[in-house]
Amino acid sequence: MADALIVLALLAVAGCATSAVLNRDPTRQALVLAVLGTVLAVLFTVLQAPDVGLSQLAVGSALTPLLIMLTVRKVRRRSAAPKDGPE
Amino acid sequence: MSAVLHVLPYLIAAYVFLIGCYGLATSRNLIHAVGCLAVCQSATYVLLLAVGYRDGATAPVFSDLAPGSRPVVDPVVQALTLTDVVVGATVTALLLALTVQISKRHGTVDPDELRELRG
Amino acid sequence: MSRRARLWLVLLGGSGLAALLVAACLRLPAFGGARHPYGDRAVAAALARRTANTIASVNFDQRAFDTMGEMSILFAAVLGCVVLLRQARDEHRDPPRPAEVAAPVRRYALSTLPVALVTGLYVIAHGQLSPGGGFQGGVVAATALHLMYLGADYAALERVRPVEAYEIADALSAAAYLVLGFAGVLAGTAFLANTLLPLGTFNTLSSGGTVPLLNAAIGMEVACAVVVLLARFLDQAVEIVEENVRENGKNGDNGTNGMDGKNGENGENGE
Amino acid sequence: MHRLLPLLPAVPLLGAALLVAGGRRLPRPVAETFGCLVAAVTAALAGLLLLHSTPPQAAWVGGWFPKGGESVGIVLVGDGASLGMVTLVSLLTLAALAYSWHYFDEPPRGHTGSFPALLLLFQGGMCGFALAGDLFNAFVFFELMSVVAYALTGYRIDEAKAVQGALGFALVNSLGAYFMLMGIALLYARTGELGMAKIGQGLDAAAAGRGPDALTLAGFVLFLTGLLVKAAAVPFQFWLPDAHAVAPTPVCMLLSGVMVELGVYGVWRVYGLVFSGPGGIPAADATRALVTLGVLTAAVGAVMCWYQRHIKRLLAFSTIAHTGLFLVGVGVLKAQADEGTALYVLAHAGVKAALFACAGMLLDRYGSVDEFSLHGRARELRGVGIMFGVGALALAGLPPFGTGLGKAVSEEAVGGPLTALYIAASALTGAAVLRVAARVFLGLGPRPGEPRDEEREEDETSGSGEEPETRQRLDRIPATMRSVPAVLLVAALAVGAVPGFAHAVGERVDESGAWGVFSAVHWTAAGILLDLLSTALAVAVAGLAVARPRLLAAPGWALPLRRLQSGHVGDYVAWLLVGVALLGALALPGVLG
Repeated sequence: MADALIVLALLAVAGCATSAVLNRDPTRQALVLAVLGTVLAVLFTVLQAPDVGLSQLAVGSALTPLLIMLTVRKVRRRSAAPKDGPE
Repeated sequence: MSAVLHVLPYLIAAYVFLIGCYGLATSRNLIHAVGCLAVCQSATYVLLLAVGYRDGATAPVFSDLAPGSRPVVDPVVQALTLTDVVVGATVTALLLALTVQISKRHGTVDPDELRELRG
Repeated sequence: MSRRARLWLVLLGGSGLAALLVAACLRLPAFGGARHPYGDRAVAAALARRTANTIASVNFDQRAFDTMGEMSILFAAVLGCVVLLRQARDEHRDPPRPAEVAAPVRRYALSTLPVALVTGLYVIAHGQLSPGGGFQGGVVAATALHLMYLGADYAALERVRPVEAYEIADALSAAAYLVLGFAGVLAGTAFLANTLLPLGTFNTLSSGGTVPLLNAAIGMEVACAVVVLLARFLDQAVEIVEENVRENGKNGDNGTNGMDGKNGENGENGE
Repeated sequence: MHRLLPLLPAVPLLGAALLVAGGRRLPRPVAETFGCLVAAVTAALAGLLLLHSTPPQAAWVGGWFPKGGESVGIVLVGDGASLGMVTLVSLLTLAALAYSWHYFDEPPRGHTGSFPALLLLFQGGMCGFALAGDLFNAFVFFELMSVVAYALTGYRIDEAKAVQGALGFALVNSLGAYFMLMGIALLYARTGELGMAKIGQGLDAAAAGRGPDALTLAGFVLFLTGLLVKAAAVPFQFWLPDAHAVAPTPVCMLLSGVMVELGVYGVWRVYGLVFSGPGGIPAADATRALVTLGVLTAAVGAVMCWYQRHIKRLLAFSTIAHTGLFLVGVGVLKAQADEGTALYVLAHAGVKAALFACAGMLLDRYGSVDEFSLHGRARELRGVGIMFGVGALALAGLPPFGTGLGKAVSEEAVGGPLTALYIAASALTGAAVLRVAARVFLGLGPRPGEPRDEEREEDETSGSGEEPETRQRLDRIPATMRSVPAVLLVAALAVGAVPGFAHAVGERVDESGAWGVFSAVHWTAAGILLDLLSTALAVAVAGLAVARPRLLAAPGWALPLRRLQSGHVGDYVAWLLVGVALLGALALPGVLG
């Protein structure tokens, strides 16, 4: 039973990682990364590492995607205005 | 099943690392590249924790477990991974801060369009 | 280099790396093996020091020096972000207009905030006993504070969050961790030695000697660090405007700005 | 005494924390004085411990002394080599702080202490890495110094080049660090230990006479990848010129002077403690891998150095060339080569930092570091010109500079065709710097024209039109800025010229290393002749280039090499992957055999 859970969680991690790399749009990637963070947290809990799971949940599925979203917003807000930067 | 399970976690870690490297090398957007780096790093978490796992063991927390009553998984790799998670988040933050400045100074976050530092 | 050439290089190098990694994986001890010499010693050492959560003992006692480095990384990254995201010469601040928040969202956010905050503090305080500790609790507490942005608006957040104070608290808690280390040297034992305080009773809040103190220092450091980090990024995303961008995009950009900002923010915090 | 070892990283870290806590209220001179003071105290402590480092000491942090040979704590290695590196790091940090005295543009508002605080954090990270005797602890401090270095490189956020160079640096080095961590995980899986010496024993026990297997090889390759990225070995080197050309000058002094060399030091330390046993990587394979990469690095670095016109970038490539030489010296696994390399590293740090300091003065005086547009303009800066020229000659190996002694000892140790590599690389980099000195400070030769047709403008980073790092262009150079390079050059001279110093260094390095004792470090007639040969070559080549620019102008065959340096981070990552595969292939025969 535990083995089956581990295998399942591992495959989900691999799938999410692939999707995170292949989603070239940063906003969508941030969402996929949040999912990846959650799946990783589940995997860690299954692997008997609740401490790591908890911090992965806080960092990987909340903080990192949030920072990415904020960056995307800043970058988008810039490029929405007409460019006259050094091109 | 069990023969596969003996190496599967390691192979998954290796796969995640490789796919992250692929994404990083072929990225068209620096923010996406930073995300790919985070993927690479999650491979290190998986590998470390897989190395420390022990069949039939429980978490090494003795608040509701009599010491010695059950085997526990390796606490050292967990501590290492914990450090690694925090390090990863800070590196991501710093990289994103640099990306913000690049978008201001170059007007783009596409690495193909950055035309400096050649030769 | 052309994109095609780069892809070939990636395939070449990647296949070499893949071969190396797979060969190594096949030689690794089988997953779930029973041989963990360092891990077994660490468990014994944690019990001897009356720390119920072995991971806390490894992080704040046996390998507390690693944690010192890790804390310094966090501290350095925050300082780095403060420096990198400072207001440049050609930028100015443009306070966002107050925005309307839907009542359910406001109620949800403002009622969750104290709960999340207390959860964070609880997780920090019980670090040496149960899963959790300074890192996890610190991040939770800091993120909780930002529910304020969701529930009220940016100006309200700025009021409860004087970034300057958090920066100083960040530095002071980092200093506190180091000073606890120095105390060991001054007491004649060793740097970061856990011999200053009585070890206490197993499985109580005050057990584990200096572990709870170091844990608390880290908790405070992480919480402040994350607050400052988020503040700097929010600052960039909401407030700081470049001169040329503002002039060129003045017409009608303010309205969309406020709107898309709020929507984007709701979407992010929701998941 | 050994109890004080952990203080070496802790003191600067505490200094940085206090500086940030109190920095916003402090006037700038106080913050800067405090920074200098902390760096100086650390240097003094390191020097004191260095004097007591025979026999080598180990410190167990937290008092977790081993019981029955096993400990749960972290060990720090306090031997001549590690403490020597710590002393060098601390002194150079002090020099960088002194150089930046009242130098930058206004610091970020309300953050007076942040630049000195970052430098102190950088110092703490480097000290911790040098002392680490535990693989994961080495990784933590490796990350610390990397993270600070990224922030420092991008410090001038108004500069397009600076932020781009910093991001490339950060992405490539972070990836390298994760390779390192994967290697640590594999080695931990095999041995169940983290202490370097314990892992070495574990590998030997696991191999049990059968020699290494694929797992050991992968651990070796992955861990070394991280270090070699930091050491900027070919093909991991692309980030370095981008970062070093754009970082603030005091930061360049530290990056080129010690941080890159710490990568080589890490290779030396880890091979000696972890992989040199019967269960590790056989000596022949390690030598093949390290020397091959070293030769490539020295050659690429020297050639690219010659074709630069951006002065800081030129110096950065010369650092790559010299790192290649250090890698060769470490790679031959001989006590004598170690001693030579140690002396070379010490003196090179002084010389390179002095040269960067001079380039920084040009930048602040003229707002340019372009060799072409500065032609003859710096005649008035006679003192700086003399220092730049002397530094160039020292780089080429002029006796009795320490660079010359280190080069001579290494040449004798490596022998054969590698001697020619040492002469060629040092002569070519010295010549490039001399050429700059002749054109910029003396105005010799015709004014160089714009590049020829087949060379497009965009293939080049020119270095004109840069922002000075000071508030306004300097009319006169402050005394602190002038005196730092002078002191550094004198120190580099002292490494080679003070009788007994080289011998003492050699003894300490032998004690720390794994290759026995060789105690005859001194000037030999052959060494002096070879040094004079490389210096003469440098003068001749530089003279030719200045007098007849057409003769030595960039030939077509160098263009593809220069195009590889594309400024594109995806390319750099691709090359990193190729480098890992290359490293694995080079070390493979020992595992198969």
